[in-house]
Amino acid sequence: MTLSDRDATGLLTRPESFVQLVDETGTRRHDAEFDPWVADVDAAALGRLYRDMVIVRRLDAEGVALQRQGELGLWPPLAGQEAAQIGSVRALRDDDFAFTSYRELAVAWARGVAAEGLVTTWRGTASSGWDPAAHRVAVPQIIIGAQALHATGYAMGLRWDHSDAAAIAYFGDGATSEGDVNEAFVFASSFEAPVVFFCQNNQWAISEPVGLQSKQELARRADGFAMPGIRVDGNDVLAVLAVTRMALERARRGDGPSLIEAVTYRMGPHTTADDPSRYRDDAELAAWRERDPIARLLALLEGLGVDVAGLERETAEAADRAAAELRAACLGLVDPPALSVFDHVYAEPNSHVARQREHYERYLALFGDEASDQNGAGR
Amino acid sequence: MTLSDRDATGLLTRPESFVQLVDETGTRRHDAEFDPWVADVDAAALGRLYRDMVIVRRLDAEGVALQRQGELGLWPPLAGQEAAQIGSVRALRDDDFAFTSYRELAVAWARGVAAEGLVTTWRGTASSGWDPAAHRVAVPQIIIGAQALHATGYAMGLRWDHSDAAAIAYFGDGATSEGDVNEAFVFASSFEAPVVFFCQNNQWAISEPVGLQSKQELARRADGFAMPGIRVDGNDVLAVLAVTRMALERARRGDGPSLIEAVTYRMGPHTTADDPSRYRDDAELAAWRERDPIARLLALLEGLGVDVAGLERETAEAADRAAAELRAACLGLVDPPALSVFDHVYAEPNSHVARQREHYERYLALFGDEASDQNGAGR
Amino acid sequence: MTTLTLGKALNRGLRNALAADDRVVLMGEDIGTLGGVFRITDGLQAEFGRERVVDSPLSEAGLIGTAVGLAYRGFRPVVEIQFDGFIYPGFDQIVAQVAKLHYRSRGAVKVPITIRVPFGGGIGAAEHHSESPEAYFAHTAGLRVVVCSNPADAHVMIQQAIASDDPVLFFEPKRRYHVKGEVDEAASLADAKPMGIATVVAPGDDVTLVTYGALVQTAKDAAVAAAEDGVSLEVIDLRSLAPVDYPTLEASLRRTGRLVIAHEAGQQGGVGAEIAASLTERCFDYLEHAPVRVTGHDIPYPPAKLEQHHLPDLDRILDGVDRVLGRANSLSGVEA
Amino acid sequence: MTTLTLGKALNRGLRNALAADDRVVLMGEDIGTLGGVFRITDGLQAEFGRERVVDSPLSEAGLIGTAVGLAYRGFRPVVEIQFDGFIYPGFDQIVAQVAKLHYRSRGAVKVPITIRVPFGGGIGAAEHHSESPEAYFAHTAGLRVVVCSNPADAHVMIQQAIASDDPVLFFEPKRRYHVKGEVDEAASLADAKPMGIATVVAPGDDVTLVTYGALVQTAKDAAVAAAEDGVSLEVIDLRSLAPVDYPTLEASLRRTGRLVIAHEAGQQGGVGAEIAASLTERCFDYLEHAPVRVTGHDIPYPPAKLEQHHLPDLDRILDGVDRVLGRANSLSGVEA
Ligand SMILES: Cc1ncc(C[n+]2csc(CCOP(=O)(O)OP(=O)(O)O)c2C)c(N)n1
Ligand SMILES: Cc1ncc(C[n+]2csc(CCOP(=O)(O)OP(=O)(O)O)c2C)c(N)n1
Ligand SMILES: [Mg+2]
Ligand SMILES: [Mg+2]
Repeated sequence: MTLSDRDATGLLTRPESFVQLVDETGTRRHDAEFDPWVADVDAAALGRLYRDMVIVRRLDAEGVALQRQGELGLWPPLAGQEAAQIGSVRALRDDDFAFTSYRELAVAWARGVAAEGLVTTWRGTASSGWDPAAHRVAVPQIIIGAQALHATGYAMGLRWDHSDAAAIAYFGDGATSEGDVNEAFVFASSFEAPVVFFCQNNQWAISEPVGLQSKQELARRADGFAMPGIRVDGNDVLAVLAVTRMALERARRGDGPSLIEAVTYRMGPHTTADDPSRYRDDAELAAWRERDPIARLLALLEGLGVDVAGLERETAEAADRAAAELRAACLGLVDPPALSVFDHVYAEPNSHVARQREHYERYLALFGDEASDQNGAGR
Repeated sequence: MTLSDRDATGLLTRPESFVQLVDETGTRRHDAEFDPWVADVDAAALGRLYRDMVIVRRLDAEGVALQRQGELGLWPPLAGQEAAQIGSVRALRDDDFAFTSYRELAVAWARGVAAEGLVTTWRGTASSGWDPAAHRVAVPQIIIGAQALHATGYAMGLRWDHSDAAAIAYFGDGATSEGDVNEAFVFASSFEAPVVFFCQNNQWAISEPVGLQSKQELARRADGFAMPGIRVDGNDVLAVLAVTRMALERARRGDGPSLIEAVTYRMGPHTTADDPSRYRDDAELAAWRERDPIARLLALLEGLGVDVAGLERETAEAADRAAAELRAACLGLVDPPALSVFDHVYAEPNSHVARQREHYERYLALFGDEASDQNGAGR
Repeated sequence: MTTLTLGKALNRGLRNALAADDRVVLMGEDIGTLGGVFRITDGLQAEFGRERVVDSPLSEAGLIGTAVGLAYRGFRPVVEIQFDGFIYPGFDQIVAQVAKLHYRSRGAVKVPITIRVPFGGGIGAAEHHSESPEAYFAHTAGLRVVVCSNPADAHVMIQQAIASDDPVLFFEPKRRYHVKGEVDEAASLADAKPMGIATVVAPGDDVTLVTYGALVQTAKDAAVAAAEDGVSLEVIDLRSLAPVDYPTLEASLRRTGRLVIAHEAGQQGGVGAEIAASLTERCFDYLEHAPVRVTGHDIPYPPAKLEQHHLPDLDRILDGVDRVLGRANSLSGVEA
Repeated sequence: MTTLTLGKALNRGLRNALAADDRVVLMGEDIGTLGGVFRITDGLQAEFGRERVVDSPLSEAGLIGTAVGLAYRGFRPVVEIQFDGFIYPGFDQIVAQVAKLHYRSRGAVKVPITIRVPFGGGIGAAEHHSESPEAYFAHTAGLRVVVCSNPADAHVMIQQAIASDDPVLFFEPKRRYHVKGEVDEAASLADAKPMGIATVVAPGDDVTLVTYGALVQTAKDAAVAAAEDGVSLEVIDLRSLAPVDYPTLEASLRRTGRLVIAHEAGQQGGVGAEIAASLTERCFDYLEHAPVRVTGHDIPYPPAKLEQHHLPDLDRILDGVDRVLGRANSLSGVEA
């Protein structure tokens, strides 16, 4: 694999081609176009973004630990992508709706999903952790790219409802190769759907470098679908906030979809089942550590005269509390009753499921008491 | 439907944004970039292109007539798209391979497919009319866009074989909305496959105007996939020849895929089963008649001092002969034997098919002699 | 009562559904201005507007995937797949999303999507235009699969499918779009027979003949022909393929002891296999003969000139009846 | 003889196929540098290069569609689908193209494509990672469908599938990738048992127990358990689901008169339905009891903590045996 394959988007060589408001050293870079979008973001607000990122990083680490300890079946770490996720989710209004993949822990958390809901799927007690309507976050998607169409359909509905809310679809660099994502671009563009396509280009799709998916910057994919495509430093939370706000505003105005490519990096393995040492080297990881989204924001805050030592301490405590809560929620999850396996296959009564359920109930009864509290939560 | 929906690609308002070497009046427009690609095309060669187009138009009309007379089940007319198809197919080398949709009569004809092969599918005697290997034209594709991936795979194979042949994929404007076509762009770009994507934007996908599929010129779709995208006057056979040669040459050089958008018009119905008066008006058709690809070439030839009256007469005779041949071949097609329904389901012997075949043979035997010559051509 | 074609009955049913609930939206290729290639949605865009009857870009995954998003937003999308053979690009969205979302979300997200599929052969069409893909969906937990066979059912069942909170694959026997029948347009939906219940369309005592879609008429013709021959066929129109109305089938089979199942789809793993297996399980002691299946062959749909050698027709169904009765038939003398 | 895991046996089989025919190419997501998420292709890219073992962009339709184009060019592509639940985006290319091209081209275009699918549950995975989609393909004319269950078969069958001029869906029981067995790596392919033939893996007289994939081991365990109970099970590993080796099954069933079929996939329209129906047709007079199916429920694959309540296991298979023997069982006292 040559360098150009690995880095076809040219990130390392052309940092200037993306929106950046805070550089790697934590220095604020002024930008006439994007500064206005974050004019309200003062030191206190930056502090809150910092806090968000630290907490989700800590939650993520706890998820990894829980998996390593056998308490979770799997965990897909977000480490490295905190700014991309927090910057974008914090740009949303409460009535906007997010459609995510499996990696957007920060999105679910920021939308108020309880600790328990963040782990159920990975503990295997349920295939979803929350009510989508309550948090305006869809059930996370494992089929790569499928949610881009769901977000688009939802946004078409918003438009037909004359709502000024928007939808946002999160997906990865790998997902841009799936037909579904490209079809989502087509539908969104045709129907001027108020949807923001938020692509976290974390450089890898499991073992495949982004250069295998595209020899072109992913943001440029938008042009051919008559959408604006914006490339942003995904490790700069302020820049991500700015571009996402801009794209959302465009959606609310009725001007249709946008594509954001947040250039970031997955610092950990694809999931806890993955071994990245098989396909990428330490030097790459080290280079990206230099661009750490959290360290950079802390440096900015320090430059603004904030008491960063105090902030760090206080935030670390909050993060530890959140992690402890996550652990407690995880360990407190009870296995679902056997017969709940038949719950919710259909919304309406179904003779076939009812019969299989009844049969299985009789079968369990053969084993006596074991089966006693095996009833599910209803149909 | 507003005008901008119907004509989102802006053709009527921005003719200058595409490659044109012969304008609507038959005047040669010089173009420093593209002229060299057709420097060898003298009056005699132009005459041959004219002849090709007249013959395929005549064949097409005969197909429509045969359908109207109940001899064919269906016919998808190409009228209006002769320059797009002839210009591109005549750019191919013999060892290039074409993957078409259902509408590319001219491609099959130009690659030497016999009259019979052009009608079998529409008469319903077989699902294909020729041996793809013999003509280097794949079995025409009905599933919209699927062939774009086949062409790409074939081209990947060409590259792995170190061949300097190329593949060409024909599809319509509507097809650009299918996932398959976009995925073909991804694969072709990633593997630098020697494939030319030839999109005939004939303004309509059945009743749907191109503006419903895309608010952007289709050629621009290429940019996001790191391919050149060229928009050409699809009714200018010389321009089509030039851009296709250029794209093929690029493919042969190992520089990878290109996308050509040939802006043209389907003058007839989608198929003989369609009634375009339900969705488009006469004025539009009339405007496009002004851009007729054949009339324009004849005017150019006249300008070059060619004896066009003689050419017309001679060509018309050739076309009539071809049409008569088509008709004779069509009427001469015999219905396949009943048991051939089981032929070629598998390449290797298959116990299940053998059993069903045997059973059906016995069943037919119940009816006596009728079933006598019902044997298929072998497994 | 009005006399309507099956196609027109669907049109009126869709119109009622659009009028009854403003969350109902129709989506598909060419369904708006053109009214669909079969004109099933004729006039509906003009009446309900471009945001209720939506011409979509040419993409089946796109159609189904955006319908899922619309369901999240509380809509009841009705998607038209132009022809049976074009449903496969949408297969992933149907099987991995539409079918599973209610389960996956523990009931939080309802998926009241109706997917209309003109299906089946016998119209002399080109490839991919005559398929019978229903078994794929009947094998997919989370989907309901129904098939209408006549104008009256079409009119009611399409409204029931749209009103259902479950996703429904709604198969329409395209070669019978033009066949007329009586439809009671004024009848209330509330009183209508549920779409999950089968109909005994011709009573009989000797053989239970089960089918659905276009073959229901052929089966009725077979009953007439068999009667002349002294054999009494009970013809059952399944209507629902998932779930199957076994009580109705069992009641018949326990009387007749002989079962013939007919469908256009191939035999291997077709809907007939499930019904034969299930009814054998449920009625083994009543069976006088193994259930007989009369189906399309296990071949890709053949070119038009051969389709009469693929599709079950009157004679092939009667041969099946002969087989299940142990009378002289195409397999006589062959080891079963 | 070498002792290999099932996964490693596949790896060696693939290696042989690559070495034997330079038109064989492996394609898939993460199969190159990483060697596949299950490491089945481990080391093969290093050995055969990036044009023989190809990491593809993330698109299943793309993978299968380009494989069709490669088949046109005379290649023999072997496509890895990363997990069962990810095959559906490629469904259209499989069903409408791969399955039909040989027929459509009247034999002019061979489609020797092998599609490898790690399948089945029991590994505690997240959604879409434990599916059993084999019935969809067994219902699709033009495809062959095979399933390996042990290292020796895996080694031979993958080579046979690749050598076949027909498209083959090759299912690999992922939860048995790590199970070891003896493999004769030196054995010639020419002498090997054809992949279309089933194997009697445990002889017996009372009940014929048919299954495939991961459940073959469970069925063998059931035979041992039943034997302790005085019941003799004949266990048959189907190996091929399309076509099914009926002669082997019939020979067994005519002796035992009792059939149990087990699979992880749901019951409705599963492979078991076809086998039950076909064997009832072929062996009706020999049957002492209706064939019994022991299958996954007709539900979307449940979350990991519930999968033991979905998958057939030893006890559920033994309950099925009790049912077919008319002994006390889970349905005793219930109207069948
Ligand atoms: C349709 C489908 N194919 C394959 C997979 C297996 N898979 C899971 S994650 C992944 C890589 C995704 O990469 P990307 O889109 O960049 O997202 P990231 O994991 O980097 O966040 C793959 C191939 C899947 N989940 N769905
Ligand atoms: C997957 C699929 N969906 C739908 C159709 C039905 N259909 C046949 S032609 C057509 C329009 C195609 O338009 P375009 O791609 O512009 O090609 P044109 O017919 O104009 O040449 C449609 C929708 C199909 N053949 N395949
Ligand atoms: Mg990624
Ligand atoms: Mg078109």
